[in-house]
Amino acid sequence: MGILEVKNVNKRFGGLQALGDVNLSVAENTVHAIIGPNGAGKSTLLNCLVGKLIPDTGSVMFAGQSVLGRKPYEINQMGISRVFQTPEIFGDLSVMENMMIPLLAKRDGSFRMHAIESLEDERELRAEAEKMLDEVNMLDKQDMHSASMSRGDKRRLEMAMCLIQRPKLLLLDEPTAGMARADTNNTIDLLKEIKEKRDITMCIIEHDMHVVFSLADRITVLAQGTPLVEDTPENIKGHPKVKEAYLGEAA
Amino acid sequence: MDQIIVQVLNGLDKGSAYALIALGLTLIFGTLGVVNFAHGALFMLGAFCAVIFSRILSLSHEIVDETRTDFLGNPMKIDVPYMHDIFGPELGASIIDWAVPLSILFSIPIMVGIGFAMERGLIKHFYKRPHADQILVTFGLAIVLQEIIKAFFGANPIQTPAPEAFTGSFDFGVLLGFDPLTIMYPYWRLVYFAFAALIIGAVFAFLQFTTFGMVVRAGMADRETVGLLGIDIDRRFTLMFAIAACVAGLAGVMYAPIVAPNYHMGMDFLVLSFVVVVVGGMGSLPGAVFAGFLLGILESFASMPAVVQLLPGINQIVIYLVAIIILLTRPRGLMGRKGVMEE
Amino acid sequence: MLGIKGKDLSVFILVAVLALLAPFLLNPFPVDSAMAQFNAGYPDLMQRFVIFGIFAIGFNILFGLTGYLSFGHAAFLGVGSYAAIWMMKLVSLNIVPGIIMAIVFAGLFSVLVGYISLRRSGIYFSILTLAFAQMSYALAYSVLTPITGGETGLQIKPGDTPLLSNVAEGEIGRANFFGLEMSDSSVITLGGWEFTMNVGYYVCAVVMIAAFYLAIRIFRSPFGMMLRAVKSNQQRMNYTGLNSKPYTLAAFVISGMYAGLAGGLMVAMDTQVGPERMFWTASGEVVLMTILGGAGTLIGPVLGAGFIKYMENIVSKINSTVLHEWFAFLPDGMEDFLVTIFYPFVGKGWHLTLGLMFMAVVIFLPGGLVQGGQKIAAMFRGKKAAEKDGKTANQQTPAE
Amino acid sequence: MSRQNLTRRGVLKTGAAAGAGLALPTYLSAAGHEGFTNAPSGDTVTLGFNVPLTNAYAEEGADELRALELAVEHLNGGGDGGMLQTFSSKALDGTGILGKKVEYVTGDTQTKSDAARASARSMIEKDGAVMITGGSSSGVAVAVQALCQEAGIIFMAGLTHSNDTTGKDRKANGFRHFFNSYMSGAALAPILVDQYGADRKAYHLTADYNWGYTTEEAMASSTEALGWETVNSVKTPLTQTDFSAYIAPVLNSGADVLVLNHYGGNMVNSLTNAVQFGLREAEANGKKFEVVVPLYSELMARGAGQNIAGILGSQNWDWKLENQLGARYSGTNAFVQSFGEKYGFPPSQAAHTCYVQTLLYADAVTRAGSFAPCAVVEALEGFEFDGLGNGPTLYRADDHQCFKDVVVVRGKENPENEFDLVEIVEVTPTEQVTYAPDHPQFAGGALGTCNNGA
Repeated sequence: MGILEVKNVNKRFGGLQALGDVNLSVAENTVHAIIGPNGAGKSTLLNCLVGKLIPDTGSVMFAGQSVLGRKPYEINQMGISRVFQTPEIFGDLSVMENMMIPLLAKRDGSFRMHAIESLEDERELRAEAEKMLDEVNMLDKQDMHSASMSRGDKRRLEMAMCLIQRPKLLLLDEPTAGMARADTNNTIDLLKEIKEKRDITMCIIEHDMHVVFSLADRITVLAQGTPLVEDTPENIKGHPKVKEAYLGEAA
Repeated sequence: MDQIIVQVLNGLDKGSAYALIALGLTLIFGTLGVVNFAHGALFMLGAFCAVIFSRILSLSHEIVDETRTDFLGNPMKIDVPYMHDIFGPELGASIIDWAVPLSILFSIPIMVGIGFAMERGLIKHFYKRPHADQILVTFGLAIVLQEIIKAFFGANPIQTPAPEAFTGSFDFGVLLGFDPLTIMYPYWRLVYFAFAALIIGAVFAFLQFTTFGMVVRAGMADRETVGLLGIDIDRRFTLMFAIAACVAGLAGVMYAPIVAPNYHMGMDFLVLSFVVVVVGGMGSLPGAVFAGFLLGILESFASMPAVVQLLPGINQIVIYLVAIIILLTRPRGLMGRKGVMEE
Repeated sequence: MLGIKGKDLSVFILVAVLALLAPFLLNPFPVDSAMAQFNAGYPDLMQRFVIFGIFAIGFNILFGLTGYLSFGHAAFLGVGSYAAIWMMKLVSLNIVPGIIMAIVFAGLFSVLVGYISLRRSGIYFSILTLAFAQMSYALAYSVLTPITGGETGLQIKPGDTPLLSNVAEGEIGRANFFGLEMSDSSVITLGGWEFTMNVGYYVCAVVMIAAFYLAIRIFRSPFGMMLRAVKSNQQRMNYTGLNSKPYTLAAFVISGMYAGLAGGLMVAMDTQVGPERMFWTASGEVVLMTILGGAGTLIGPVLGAGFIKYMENIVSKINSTVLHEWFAFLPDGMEDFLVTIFYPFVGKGWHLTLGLMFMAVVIFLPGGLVQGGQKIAAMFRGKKAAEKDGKTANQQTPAE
Repeated sequence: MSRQNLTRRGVLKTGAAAGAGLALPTYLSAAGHEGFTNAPSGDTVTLGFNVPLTNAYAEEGADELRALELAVEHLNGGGDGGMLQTFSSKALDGTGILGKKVEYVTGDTQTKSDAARASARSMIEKDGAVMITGGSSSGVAVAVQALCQEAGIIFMAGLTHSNDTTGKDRKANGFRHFFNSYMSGAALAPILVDQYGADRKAYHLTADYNWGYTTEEAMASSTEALGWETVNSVKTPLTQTDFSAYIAPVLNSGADVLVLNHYGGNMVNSLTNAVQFGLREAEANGKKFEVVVPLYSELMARGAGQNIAGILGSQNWDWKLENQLGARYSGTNAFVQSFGEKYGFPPSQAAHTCYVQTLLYADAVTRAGSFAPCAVVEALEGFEFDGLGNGPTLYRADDHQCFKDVVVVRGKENPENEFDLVEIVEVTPTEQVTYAPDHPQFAGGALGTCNNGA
């Protein structure tokens, strides 16, 4: 039984069948990649996992609990964090503040009126944030205005923000999209390092096969809203159905 | 039944004014992304174009009539318009009589000029600035414009009557088979409705069937991409602003005979036109027009004696109440596009 | 000190000192000099400065932090005012219960309005709040006349005998703070100068200092940071496990209560309420105050409030006679010339000056008076410092 | 010049409070001991002219201010003296008030009660005004009157027509020279019956605020007493500019008279709309349809232009009174002359009432020999005077309302210029418009006691 169990999920947008009978099982402490050509339903699936979309039928269970009908913040509180295709950070805030917010969310829950306490007094959280920033090599940037950083730094900050919540499951939506090769490699290294250091399950949606094959323990191939194959990276390489799906797209 | 028809007519009439103002406002919102609090002032300036033009036409010279005296006992001075001298008393008088329709011609270049000057001189520097700054600067401009008008024309309303030919009412009921004199509707209000329909149609046709309009519509949808195509979108947007100013101005010109213009008439319409635009949905031209007519008609119905007696005060709040209901049931107004002015 | 430090502490001390010394600072000109026209150190205006300061500080907690632009905040001020005057008419002439009820009622009303309006964002939210405020105004002016007094509003009348206060027959009750009447003043005369120390003003000033202190605490609290996060990126916030709705609602209610406090104080200082306080222009005014001073800055809204109220109360009172007095030392021709030039901008032309000021501030001092002031200060720090600033700024914004 | 800003009682109490912890040094200037607010100590006295300078009534405010400046000029012995020559009381001699030169400050009411109070308070607290006058709406008048009562200042109301000002909101320190809704009704009703017949059905459109309510009540009850029937009455929002939705149903309602209980911009617009919808040419119940505007304002009539032709209404005063109806209304010409000489056009009734109020105040102070509000109140209560343009007039002690003739006017068909828009139809004598102080339309108020602020 995996930590994330997707069963018979269907989603239609008007006349378009975006997801058809998707079944997916992500085992704990693995890296599971979901690949597929454009329009295969990868993003729709992801949005169903985090509460942005509600499937028409089927079930999504996380650690034994259904996530369906829950709001994104509730799902996050269950232990799922998400990294976006373009880094979503608090641009108006400093790097340190960006780190404090997920920590507060983890500690105080989805809402708390701590209006009189001073942020200065949160020494423990600050120390924890510094540790995490150090881990992603951003400690020297903690007072920077985060909107003014490079895209690579923003990506690292976003990941740090997700990781500091110690999620059980980290969802990554094309984490290297639009990155230069060097940055991509850095990101791969960072993810590998994270995987080594802590118990975490990752679910990656990715186009870049280099990233997928460097990281994934298992791969699911989606095509036209349905899973085509699910297997280890070695077996996926050269799988005829996969080739057909991608080539079909190219044609 | 006859009362309902009358109120529908009233609603259409009010609605045409709302729709015309909202149309310009939403064009500016949609194309330039600017919150223009001076839009009401443009409407007011339009109405004053009619006032100014009729003043120009009635420019007079004095002759002294020794046989009569004024209130202080001095000989009476009588004004004779130059128009009477130039065209003779009869033609002169009828030219003056037709001042309001004639001032449409006069106001178009003026309003376009004002719009052009506003956009180039002020608004264009605020495209990248926060909405808060846009509100402050355009609100400041609106105050300045209306104070200038007040300095020249005073605070009282100034009657600007429609031509003699359009005074009186049209017996609308007879057309529909009612008894004569049951549904009477003033000619000028019918003219206003027709005029509004014409302008709205012209703006839509312009945006729909010209390449210019196509570019502008594309720009409304995605400004950056259009910019990337190497199209000089800024220049088109300047013209768009001028057109929006002109639409507001023309709405004002023709409105002058309906409600005597005064310097703060723009502020009276400003809030209402924002409500109309938002209820219609941000970035949607048909939405603005539709919402204008809808709110106009609802306001008219809510003013019916029977309705007011049933729900006292409903006539005071109907527009806002409807706005709340619509915005709660339809998140982006009637026809709003996603992501426009939602941050 | 007091849980705030550094720059915040100096700003707080500055505001406190300015507020407490206002009767002196605002009367810089001797009473009999021609410039006395510009003195603002009389109780009514000083009270208005701080009351609108409170209003704007509260508004800034919502707008400055979360970015939600409410166009109906005057409604809460009005509700607070009506609650306070009814308390004074019925319960006690002591201002404390009145002000408490003002805050409570404004709070309750803002829960209702906020809960509904916050279902939408951006301009849709603004229009919803505007709609609520306009409905409140229209109803208070007409249908609700039995409760609100309609156009003429509510005042304390000779027949009003509050439960807990003794009012002599035929006397009109006066607002007091445990026996200290709001209208009590004492005047200090120093040479040609006169300074009025008014009880009501000091009550307002102390409340304002407390309100300002609270605002600083909120700004620097985790809650305040969450509000800024709402403004910055709601999507990220939701995916970080935070529910942005209660945060924005809390901010909305807090700022509504600030407005109620301001409304209650207005009644405490001047025992009357009129429905115009809830008209959209009144809501617009607090928006303008906040933007003019600098939204999101601590002291900006207070400056903005002072600026607008000063224009309204001082510039509008300058008439042609006063102008002639000013320029009387000049030769006649010059005098008339200058009077003619200045006349359109003062007295009945004060709106014109206000409009020009709005434009000037936003054009030349983007970001409001506070940021403008900082820029000017930076200019004076010399070219070298400026270059250095520029360099660090460049470092902070590397190209992508 | 005195700028004593506080009440005597206030000072004493603060003295005690100072001991109790505020520790404020208290130095009092000599004037504080006269025993009333803002007692003038030097050789000048300051009056506060609180008029609308902005918003809808700015023109009326400007005209009031002109008249007030003229009054100051006359009180100080300048110009031709205006009504000082015709005023029945000869106490004023052109040397200011009690030998003190009259100075004035001006402020903007914005026609909002809050702004008007702020402006009035600044006049009291900063400028040391002993009397406040001006204003062009009843909401403002009631608010400022209440303030003056609290502060111990005399309030001489400007243009305010609601019954409430000297009815349920009357105050001992406040005085109204202008007439009111009841008087309009009482003056108009007989003439309406006379002109249009007793068998009429009236439809009221009423501005939805206090003044509208009292005017509607007065018009309805006065006309009903003489046989008219009120078919319907509809409230219109103050902020309304287009009245088409309210006007359109009138013609088929069974009514044959439309009463527009509107003032200012509302009146201009509703009347304009009524004319647009052809009500002036229409017939109903076999009679010619008529429109009535209970309260006329010349300035607004100018805004309504041709539309007022033939429409009946009432006025407090008109600049043609003396010329047309003789010496009973003496003072009119004197005022019109000096106003016209100075400004080039005749004064409005708003200007007239403010001018007269200022003179009446100055006269009362002179006769009382003191600026103390209670002395002024005593001098004005029950004061009978003449020669101020309205004929013999009484300032009734019970409610501080002036009783005098009411002018019924009609819009001219062919006005010769923009200042001569109405013609006088008749003058209703005082007796017909006098009512008991406890008349139901004025019930619920009490003057209270005069307040010296000390």
